[in-house]
Amino acid sequence: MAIRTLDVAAIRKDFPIFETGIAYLDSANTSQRPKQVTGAMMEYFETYNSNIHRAAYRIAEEATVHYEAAREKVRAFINAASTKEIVYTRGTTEAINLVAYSWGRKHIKSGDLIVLTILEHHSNIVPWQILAAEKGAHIEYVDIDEKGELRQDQFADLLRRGPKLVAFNLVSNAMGTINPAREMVAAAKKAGATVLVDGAQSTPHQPVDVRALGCDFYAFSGHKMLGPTGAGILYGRRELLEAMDPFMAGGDMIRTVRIEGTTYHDLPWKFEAGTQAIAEVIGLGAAVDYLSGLGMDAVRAHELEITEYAYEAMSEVDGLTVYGPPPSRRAGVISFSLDGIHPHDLATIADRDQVCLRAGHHCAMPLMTRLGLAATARASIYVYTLKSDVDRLVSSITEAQRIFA
Amino acid sequence: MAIRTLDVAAIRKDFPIFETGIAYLDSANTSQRPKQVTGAMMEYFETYNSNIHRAAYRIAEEATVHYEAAREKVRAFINAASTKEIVYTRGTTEAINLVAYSWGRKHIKSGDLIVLTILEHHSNIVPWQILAAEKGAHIEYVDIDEKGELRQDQFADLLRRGPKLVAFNLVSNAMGTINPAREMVAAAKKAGATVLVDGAQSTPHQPVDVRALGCDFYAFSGHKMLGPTGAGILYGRRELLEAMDPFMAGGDMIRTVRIEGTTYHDLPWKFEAGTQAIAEVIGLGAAVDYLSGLGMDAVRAHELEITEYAYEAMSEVDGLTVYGPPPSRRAGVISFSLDGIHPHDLATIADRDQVCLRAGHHCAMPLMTRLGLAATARASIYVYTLKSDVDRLVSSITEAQRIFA
Amino acid sequence: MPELSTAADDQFYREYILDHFKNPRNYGRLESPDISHEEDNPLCGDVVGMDFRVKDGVIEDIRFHGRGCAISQASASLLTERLKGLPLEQAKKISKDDVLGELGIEISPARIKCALLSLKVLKVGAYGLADEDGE
Amino acid sequence: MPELSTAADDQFYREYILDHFKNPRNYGRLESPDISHEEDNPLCGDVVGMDFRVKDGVIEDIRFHGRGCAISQASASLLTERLKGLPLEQAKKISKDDVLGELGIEISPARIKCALLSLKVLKVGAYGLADEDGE
Ligand SMILES: Cc1ncc(COP(=O)(O)O)c(C=O)c1O
Ligand SMILES: Cc1ncc(COP(=O)(O)O)c(C=O)c1O
Repeated sequence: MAIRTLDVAAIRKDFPIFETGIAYLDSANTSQRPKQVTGAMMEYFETYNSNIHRAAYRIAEEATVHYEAAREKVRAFINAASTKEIVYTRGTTEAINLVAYSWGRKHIKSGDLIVLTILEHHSNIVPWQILAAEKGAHIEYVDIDEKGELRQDQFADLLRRGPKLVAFNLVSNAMGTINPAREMVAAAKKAGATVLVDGAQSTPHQPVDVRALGCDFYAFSGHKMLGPTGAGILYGRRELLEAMDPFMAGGDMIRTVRIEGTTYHDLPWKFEAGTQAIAEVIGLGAAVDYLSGLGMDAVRAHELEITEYAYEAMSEVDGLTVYGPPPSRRAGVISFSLDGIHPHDLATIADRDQVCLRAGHHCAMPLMTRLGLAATARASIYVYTLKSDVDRLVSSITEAQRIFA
Repeated sequence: MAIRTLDVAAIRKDFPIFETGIAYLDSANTSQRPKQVTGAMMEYFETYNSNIHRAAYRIAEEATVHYEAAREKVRAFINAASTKEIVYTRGTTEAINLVAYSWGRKHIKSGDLIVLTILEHHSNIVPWQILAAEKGAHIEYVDIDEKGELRQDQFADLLRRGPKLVAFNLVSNAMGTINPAREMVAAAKKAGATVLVDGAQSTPHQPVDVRALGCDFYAFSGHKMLGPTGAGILYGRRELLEAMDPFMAGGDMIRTVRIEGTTYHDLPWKFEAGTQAIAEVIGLGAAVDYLSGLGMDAVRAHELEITEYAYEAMSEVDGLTVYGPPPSRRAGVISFSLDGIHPHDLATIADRDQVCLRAGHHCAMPLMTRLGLAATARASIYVYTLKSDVDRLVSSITEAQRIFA
Repeated sequence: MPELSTAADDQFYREYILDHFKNPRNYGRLESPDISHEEDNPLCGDVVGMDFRVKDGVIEDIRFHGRGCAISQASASLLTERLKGLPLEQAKKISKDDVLGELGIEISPARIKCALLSLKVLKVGAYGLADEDGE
Repeated sequence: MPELSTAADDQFYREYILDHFKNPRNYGRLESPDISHEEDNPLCGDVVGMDFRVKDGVIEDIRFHGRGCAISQASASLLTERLKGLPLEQAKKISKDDVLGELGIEISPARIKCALLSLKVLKVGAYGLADEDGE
């Protein structure tokens, strides 16, 4: 099957923000959102705004239908077996915390081993640190090699010690490294571990098939994949979710509440307490439609093209160091530093040219410590990124070098 | 100071949904949202869409400024001492669960007493049931009298037993009862209890002053007060919040993350892990502006007028029973039943006339059990409610009685 | 707005549904039934129970009891009419669509559980099939 | 869009800020200082430390060291120039506005912490005032 190519000019027309003239190179942080997404939210607000699941009139049924339709869209998008396995959360962070509380508190015991990697985002570290401290478990981190790729030899060694949980990201937000997730999940499962994959940076940018991946949990955020803020997903294999206690409790996640005690609702609603982010979930559904319409293979192909272009252009800049693997093994994330120029100063200078660049530790302080850096600059791309956005970045870099010469 | 009166005709022009012709009588469930709120969200999406706190370019600073400005608006709206005491959550349910996890897990011990009331929403029952079961604490429920008001004699008795926690709603969503919260908080504090007030139904409908109220925690939802779904508030007194551990962990709530351990951010960000519901928080800020513009005294006065009108009109219907106290001591919520007609059938018939009515247990099953009911019908009102909406309800009721005669 | 099946049509409370609600057929209890089972829908409080007398694999007699909305009770009454005299083997084949079809009205998503409660009583009670997906 | 103070003005990297960054004044360490204190800004990794020699209540000598962005380092260099020879009592009165004013450029909210890091070192180090609200 031939991979379609993205019509980026047409895509950009769907994003009114580009009329402001920005070169937006911070999509790994949060993406922009097309009219189709905000339009779906506005349609809800203006024509069938109401609460779901609880009401007996037409617009509330309509809201419920749209809310649950989005779940089916997400299920299909990541090829989960059932919508019962798709739990709405605020984002990746809440999804991982849900697992840490509801699965972790039950299964992690004193002396247990949790295996993470040095590439993780804080959201896939701190919940486990807290859990480990509470339970007396301990954590080991798989290191990276000089190319910024996980040391599989070390991972294999750690698996031999029989970890209870293995958690890692499919794509690193700080370096863009695409990890060999399928092999890693298979090895971890074989070693008897429960496996959580942080899909915050993979789901927006490449085809994802959770069943092929074989993991137990998979977490991601809507706001990084053209959806609005406030809605994300925890995928969990049904047996595991069934056996877990609820995370939060309140309206909608119960079957019966009595003074004597309470029984819980079926999956997935058991994990959705209180009024949910209804408009945002509907917006996420529209984002999934939008991405499916483009085709995730085409999305990946476009990003690879821009990444290669950027990688090459930046390699030619004197005094510029790019971290991490070559374009073919990285997502559309380029972390770099400039000799003698602090990333914050670079970002400020780029900002003068309306180039939106991230500077900092990218919520990956252990990785920064490992690299001996306090911060890097990071350019990250998406479906709407043009080669000329990269050109603008390069000229901001040149300008910064002129100023700091 | 003379209380302004609401110009309801002008207000309704701000709510495009009313062009559909609905009589929306389910605002206690979720409110409608004015153009000012959705407009603020769209402005974010279309002109400065970006992540907060972490970025070094102009639109991200703008997003941060708006996000934090909403916090100040909320602080002023409920008269909290500091924005450090205003924590963003998804809504009331998450706010209460946050307290149950972060405060409750630390302070509730075996044998402790938790006092709730039979008027509570499931969101203010089930988190405590789970906590009590985990810790070996127990729960007592303050009963209601025949008028649907809390039995203060019984509350006083329970306070004598030295409860660790007292939690109750200022206004009941199921019956509309306005509880004498200030007196109850004072008595509970005097008895040494920590006090949580569920403000989901009070904050949208009357002036609220958390410092005058004197409670330790106060929770509410944006979506019930003209704000979007996905954003709500936990107010907590600073000393208590300072002493609490984080609830969720991840990006943005940390100061430093090291393999050896992690230090947390200052209040309120310690409790805001991961990418927040940025657009929704900005929308909530706009909702607070809108309500402040109307004046909460005027809002209450309007609702009282409509409630009195409805109460009178419905009292004249044969075979109709209204539950709860008279209009002066209730918020704009009327729970009722009709002889021989199930609330669901009534709601379905009302729906044919585009009258949006709630039917069910209103997430207050213990109260329903106490009243010996499986369900009631409920009409609830807000700033945009017209007397003619009430008239339409009454004629739907008459129609239902004709059909079921 | 997408088209939804909706309750907002004039056919909803058709005469014969109201008739089954007001004058339920086979209402009451059987003495020492062969099978007796009750289910409820906690969300709206509907309750339906059925008593069966079975002989040679045939439902010889049946009664239902319960309380709740017109849809749940009329649907139970209609179902008992169909079941009486039916071999259990054939009763097993009654589907959701059969029940909804017999009601002859569009049932909105929120009311589907009401309409199918009696079928659940039959499935779980009469031949122990947990209706695993709820509706 | 509301008006924000913004970094996006041409004055941002003024010559003398760049000069202080590239040729920091009073850079280095003092031997056996009377006061020595270091602070960092974990979010961006900026570090500033200062050594003070104090005699009769006057800052007789001062050195700073550190690493980080131009704003944080230039601001530290500028501050040492002002502090040298100043009575401690007067140093106490130096305010945020003084420091920002001396930089002479509009500092965007995200960079305020960089600009004020050296002031924090002074406050916490030289007279133990925890800058309680951070910023
Ligand atoms: C009194 C009361 N408490 C709590 C809640 C729960 O609020 P939410 O569903 O927004 O979390 C509600 C509303 O449903 C309520 O009315
Ligand atoms: C790899 C990774 N994991 C987790 C997160 C946290 O996602 P969120 O902030 O949406 O919860 C992010 C993004 O910030 C990320 O890049």
